[in-house]
Amino acid sequence: MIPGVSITEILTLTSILFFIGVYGFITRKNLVSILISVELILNSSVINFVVINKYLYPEMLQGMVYSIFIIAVAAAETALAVAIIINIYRRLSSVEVKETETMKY
Amino acid sequence: MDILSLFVIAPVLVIIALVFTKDLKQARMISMLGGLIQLGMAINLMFAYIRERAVDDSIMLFTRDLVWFEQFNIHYNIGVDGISVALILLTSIIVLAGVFISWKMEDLPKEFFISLIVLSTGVYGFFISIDLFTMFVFYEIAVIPMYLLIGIWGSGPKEYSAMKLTLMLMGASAILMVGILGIYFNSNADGGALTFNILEIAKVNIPFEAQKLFFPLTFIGFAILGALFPFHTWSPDGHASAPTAVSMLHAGVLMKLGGYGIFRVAMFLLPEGALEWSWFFIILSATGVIYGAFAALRQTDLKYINAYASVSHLGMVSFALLMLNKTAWNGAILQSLSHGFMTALFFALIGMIYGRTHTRDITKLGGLLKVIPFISVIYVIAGMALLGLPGFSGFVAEMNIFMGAFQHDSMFYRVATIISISAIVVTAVYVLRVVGIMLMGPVKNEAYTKLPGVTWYERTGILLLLIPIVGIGVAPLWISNMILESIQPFIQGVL
Amino acid sequence: MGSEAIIVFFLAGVILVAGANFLSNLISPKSDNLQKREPYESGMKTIGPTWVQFKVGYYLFAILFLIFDVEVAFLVPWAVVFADLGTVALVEIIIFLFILGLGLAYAWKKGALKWE
Amino acid sequence: MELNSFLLMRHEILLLSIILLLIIAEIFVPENRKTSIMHLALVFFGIHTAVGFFPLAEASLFGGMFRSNDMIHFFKVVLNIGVFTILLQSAEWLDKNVIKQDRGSEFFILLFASLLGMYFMISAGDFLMFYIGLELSTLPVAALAAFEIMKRQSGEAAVKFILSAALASGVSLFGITMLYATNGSIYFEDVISTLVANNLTILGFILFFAGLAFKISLVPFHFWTADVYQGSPISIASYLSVISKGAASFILMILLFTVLKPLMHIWEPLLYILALVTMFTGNLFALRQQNMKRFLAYSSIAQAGFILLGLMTGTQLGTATVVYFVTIYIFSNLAAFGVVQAISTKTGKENMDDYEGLYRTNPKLSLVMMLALFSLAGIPPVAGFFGKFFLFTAAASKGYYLLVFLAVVNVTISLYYYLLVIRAMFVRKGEDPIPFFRSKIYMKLGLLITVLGILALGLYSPLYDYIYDLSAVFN
Amino acid sequence: MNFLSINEWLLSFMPAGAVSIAKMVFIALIYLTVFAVLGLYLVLLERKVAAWFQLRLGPNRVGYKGMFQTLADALKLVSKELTGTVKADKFLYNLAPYFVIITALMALAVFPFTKDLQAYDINIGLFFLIAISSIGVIGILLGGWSSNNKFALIGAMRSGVQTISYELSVGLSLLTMVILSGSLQLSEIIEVQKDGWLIVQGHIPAMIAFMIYMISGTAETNRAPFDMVEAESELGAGFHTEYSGMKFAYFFLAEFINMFIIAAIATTVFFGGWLSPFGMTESIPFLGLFWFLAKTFVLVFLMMWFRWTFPRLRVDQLLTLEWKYLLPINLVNLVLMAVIVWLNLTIQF
Repeated sequence: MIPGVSITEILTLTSILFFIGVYGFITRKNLVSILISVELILNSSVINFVVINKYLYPEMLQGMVYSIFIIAVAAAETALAVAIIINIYRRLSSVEVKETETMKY
Repeated sequence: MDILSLFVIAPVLVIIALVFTKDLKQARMISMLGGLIQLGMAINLMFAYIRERAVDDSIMLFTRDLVWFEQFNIHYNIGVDGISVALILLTSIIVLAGVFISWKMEDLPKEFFISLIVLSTGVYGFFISIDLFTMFVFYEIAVIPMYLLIGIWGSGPKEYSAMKLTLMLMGASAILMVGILGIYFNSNADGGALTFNILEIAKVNIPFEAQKLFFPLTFIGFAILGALFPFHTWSPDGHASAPTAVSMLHAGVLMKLGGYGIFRVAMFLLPEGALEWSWFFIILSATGVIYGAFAALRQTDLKYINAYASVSHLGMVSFALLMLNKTAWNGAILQSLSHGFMTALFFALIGMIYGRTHTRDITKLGGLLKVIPFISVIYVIAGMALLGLPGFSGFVAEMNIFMGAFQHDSMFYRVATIISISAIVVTAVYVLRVVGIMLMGPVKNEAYTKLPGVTWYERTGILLLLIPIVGIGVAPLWISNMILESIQPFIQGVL
Repeated sequence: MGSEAIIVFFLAGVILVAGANFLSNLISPKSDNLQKREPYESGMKTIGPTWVQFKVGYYLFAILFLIFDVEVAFLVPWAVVFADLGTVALVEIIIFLFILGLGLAYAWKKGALKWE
Repeated sequence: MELNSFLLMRHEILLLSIILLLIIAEIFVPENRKTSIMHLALVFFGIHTAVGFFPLAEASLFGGMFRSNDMIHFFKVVLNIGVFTILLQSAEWLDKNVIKQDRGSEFFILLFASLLGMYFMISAGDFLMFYIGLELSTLPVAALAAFEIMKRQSGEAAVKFILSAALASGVSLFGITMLYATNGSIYFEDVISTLVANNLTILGFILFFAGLAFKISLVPFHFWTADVYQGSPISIASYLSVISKGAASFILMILLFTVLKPLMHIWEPLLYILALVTMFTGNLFALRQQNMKRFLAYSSIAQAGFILLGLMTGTQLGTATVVYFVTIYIFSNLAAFGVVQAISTKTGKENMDDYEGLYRTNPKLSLVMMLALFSLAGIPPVAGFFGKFFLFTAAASKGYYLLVFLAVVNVTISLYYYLLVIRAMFVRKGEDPIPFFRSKIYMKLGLLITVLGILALGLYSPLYDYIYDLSAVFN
Repeated sequence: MNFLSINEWLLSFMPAGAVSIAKMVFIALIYLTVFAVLGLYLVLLERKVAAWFQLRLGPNRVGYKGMFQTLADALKLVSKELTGTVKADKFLYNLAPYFVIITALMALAVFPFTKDLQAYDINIGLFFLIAISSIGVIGILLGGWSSNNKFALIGAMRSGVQTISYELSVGLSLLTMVILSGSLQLSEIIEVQKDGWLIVQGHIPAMIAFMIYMISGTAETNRAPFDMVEAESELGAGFHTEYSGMKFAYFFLAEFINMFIIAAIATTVFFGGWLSPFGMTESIPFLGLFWFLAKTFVLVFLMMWFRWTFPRLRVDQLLTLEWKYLLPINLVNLVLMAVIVWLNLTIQF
């Protein structure tokens, strides 16, 4: 618990982080940027879990445990996504979204 | 083994046998055997029914009740009354005739006969069901082979027609399904369990609000199949594109499902709704009757003429049903039967003419009486029946309908009746027009002078259809009595 | 001193670098010469783009690292409390490490660890 | 903890052992014997499926994190059969393309890992297990979608899938944090007792719902579906459309009917709207598809809309009908994908035009396809009709007649495009029809299973009654 | 060191808020000065050690035996011109030094140099150290990439792959010891060692862990023999090719501080930190500091020893060493340690 910082402030921060992530996901044109946006979303959830646990329900560690698992999953997700993006880059020499639009409707 | 389930099992066995056939010869032999067996079964059923009816006065006879989906209280519940028996007989005759007419089906014969028999299975099942769910199942089973039958073996814009027909009929079943579910969920209005059983539901006083809501759905759902006026457009296209046997089966049997369903489900289960809505549907039906007749007048394609005639005649069926009295209902059922035989006969004849001349355009034909006298003569007879000359089945039916309709003494009913009756005149005009142009006069095309004669299987098919027409016309009472008896419980429910 | 120490040291680092940069800017000589600002390539002019494409192998190891490092993150809490948990924890971690090791062996077999 | 209780996780442990065995096999089997791994995997999984039929006790493990009951067990068996069928259907493709590149065992490992994720997801007793299961079931599929690395579309499909999956799960996770904030626990048992509707929980629920909506590809989250199906290998497309969607619907149903029941006044109208939008969008987009995979993708979106009809009831009837429908849907769609797979493996053709005249050259395949499509469309007497009818009954039981009506209108629309395929196969003769070919025994077996499923599930009513009895658990 | 008295003294003439700020500034200044000087003298030490190994004198002109040599070098670096390439990504180019310096300093914050001389006794100390040390690599990657120079880029990538690879082993070998200590808090880890240093308590697995730790620690700081990052024969100066003057000095300084940190961690975790081997630590205040520094410098010397003993590895050898040897051994070692703790086979006095 950080003295002088209330839960509201942290939750506001995470909400902002979350929406930056969503905004980035929608507006970014580069696959890697999109991936980073997704990571922002996941991290906002991680912070949320930790903070909620620490401030509201300190008697159990559920939020903490959850956050570790989120980190693990996020890592796996990133690893896979990066691998796929590299594969695309090697074939197309580009990681722009517009290059990956051969299929429509 | 109960004799009703046989009507479902026998066709399935025939289908299984057909799967193993190699060529046209085997396929048609098996189909013919199957058709004959079914005809035999139908006749047997009729006599058995008459015998049984003498000792048993419950609404449905030969009932059999097997639980199917216990949770929904869905049963495989079958039984027949006089109306069903008559219609089953109609079906079996037309199916057999259809097999004969399709004797020379070259392209994918096995599949053709399988589809045809699947269709007939659906129809039989529909007529013997007294459970709404099974009824609905068989309804759809009957509709869907039409797509393949028209699509594969049809002619002209067959893909379009097949699609239109299937979609409109499935759309109808969509509406119908909502209606059925509505009935189902109101079937516990008196505190009992939910049920699909028609006889059970009929005992329940379904709330008026529900009746008002679900009657039109049920009615339209069935009426589309019966080519009710604004929803009839699938029918002419479908008939025109279908191969002969399919047109016969379709116009002769499948469209009867509509009338039967209106009678058995919409009217019987939702009588108050029927009273509430009858004015609206009477207008539609009357319009259909007169519209069909006039449309037939303008067509030059033989099949279209007949198709619009069907619209007109089936309009009369729903019109009669909406009159809500015994005489009219009797007429409606008789009209269904008679129209079934007549229109099947017509389509058979048209198929033969087309098979020989390769055109259905009456303006290109002429003087056929000289070249193919047998077909032409039968055509004239069928035409006479169609316009309701005494001595043929059409007369009996229409007589009953208009007698019944005139029993209502309000202005509205009178006007509607008169409009509908006037269609008979138009009918006469278009029948005679066709006869005049196509059969009489000089032979227009040199190529038509030497046309092949009628083969034995064609003769058999035609005779199969002609006999009942004359039979009902000459001696209507025995069948009429059978129907009237069966109508009795229904009319009590409605009024 | 509590958690603010982290912030203090962070700021100290910033000040150190910024301050030294500032100092250096004050006293260092300045001369503008375009050639001096060319990328260094052993004295020759650079050939082609200088942001070259590098081997994909680097990514492969990055991905491998990512996976294993996260597994280590799971081991940390386990290691701390292991002494109190006893047999079950031992069995479970052996299973965990077995699967992890199997993954490593698989990567090895598949040639992911080969630098070519 | 007793070792006995681990038997509750029999499915999971067995499957995990198979995965590990395959990895070990992959490490030690020499290069030229790799085909045997495929047979090994098939046999193992077949045994696993068979073992699944033995009944399982009803209890929970790890303080409620993992739970199992007959319904969950039943659904796992269904998933097993589905995956087994997919494996059978894809055996030929694997043999032809994948094993040569020495990636055969990867296919199985990833697929099984994903299935393992599904197990955990549907057995979840808390949000953590649920989340892990969800991710474990999603991530390997992304790798599988990129499996044909030489095809450009495969990579595109994978990247689209993983990015949108990540977004969905992230959003869902954010929703879970809100539910956690209000309830103080991630265990379903605790949440059930404490959940009340307020602004935070409602927002949390809606965000949470998004994640599953993505997996079921409900409409605002369906954009990935068609592209991913088209780009991925067919077996993966069918896995996504069948197993993945089925499991997600199942867990969504469990969650809605138990944990989130207090929010029913929120999710009921929500599902109402989503069902409509999903059905119409799926159907209308399906109308214009030429590629069979895209076509089936949109059709599966539409089917998801139908599933919602049952989901929104929140009754035992709803549970039973949803499970029943999903089971039928699994078999029907597998049959359709199986035929596409068979044809594509032999000829590489995937377009609807290519199917013209198929009946005249390959009657059996086209009959299977017809059955599958009829089942999807809901034509009696095949199972799909019963599934749909009962779903509609469930919806009508709550008085949603208008919804049912619109749904049935959708059935009609869907029938149109299903008939387009049937038209191509049966009605048209085609200028260059696919020549006659024989499929391998695995493929035949795979199709046979689906056909049996399609026919038996509908006509043989005790199956439905069985499901209905099981579904009492969730209400 | 006890902060209490200083606290009272400061409170006598300024408000409470200012006191804490002043205290922080004070502490930071001390650390900065000490470690800047320490860094300079480590450089000198390195050169002297190199000279000894090569039987030469090393720096001996500036001051007594060259005592002020590196100071002079530092002054030279400060007064050098700061150049940068034209096409460099200016922002990242300037940002990179901050990363390396800040992470090095932040890592120092958690060490217990003696019983009370610890800026922040964080309860996840070891974890914090591992985490912070992995941020440093970002600075290197940024510097290498933003320079817009082929050598720098490749150097940075090599550094990246090397650092992250060996970080695994660093983390795992430390974790092995955590099983023994049962805590991540550095002060507690030292407390545990009152019954004997962990390397003794854990005997065989601890030895293995220590060896792995020293190898991978050396590699993580990119020092020889793992210094192909700056393999001058192929890559110029590696990732800092384009850095000159003061900006280069940061990397240089950071490298030596990192070396110190690696040695300090080893001291804390394996060799009892500030605990005296003879058990007199409590009585004399600054004896702990002496012992800590003494142990640390021995280890620093060890790392310098490596540099002049082993030839440089190729990149593939380097990765092979980590992934195919150290990592599997480490995993097995972890289990071994767990078994030893489970069976209570630890040696305690």
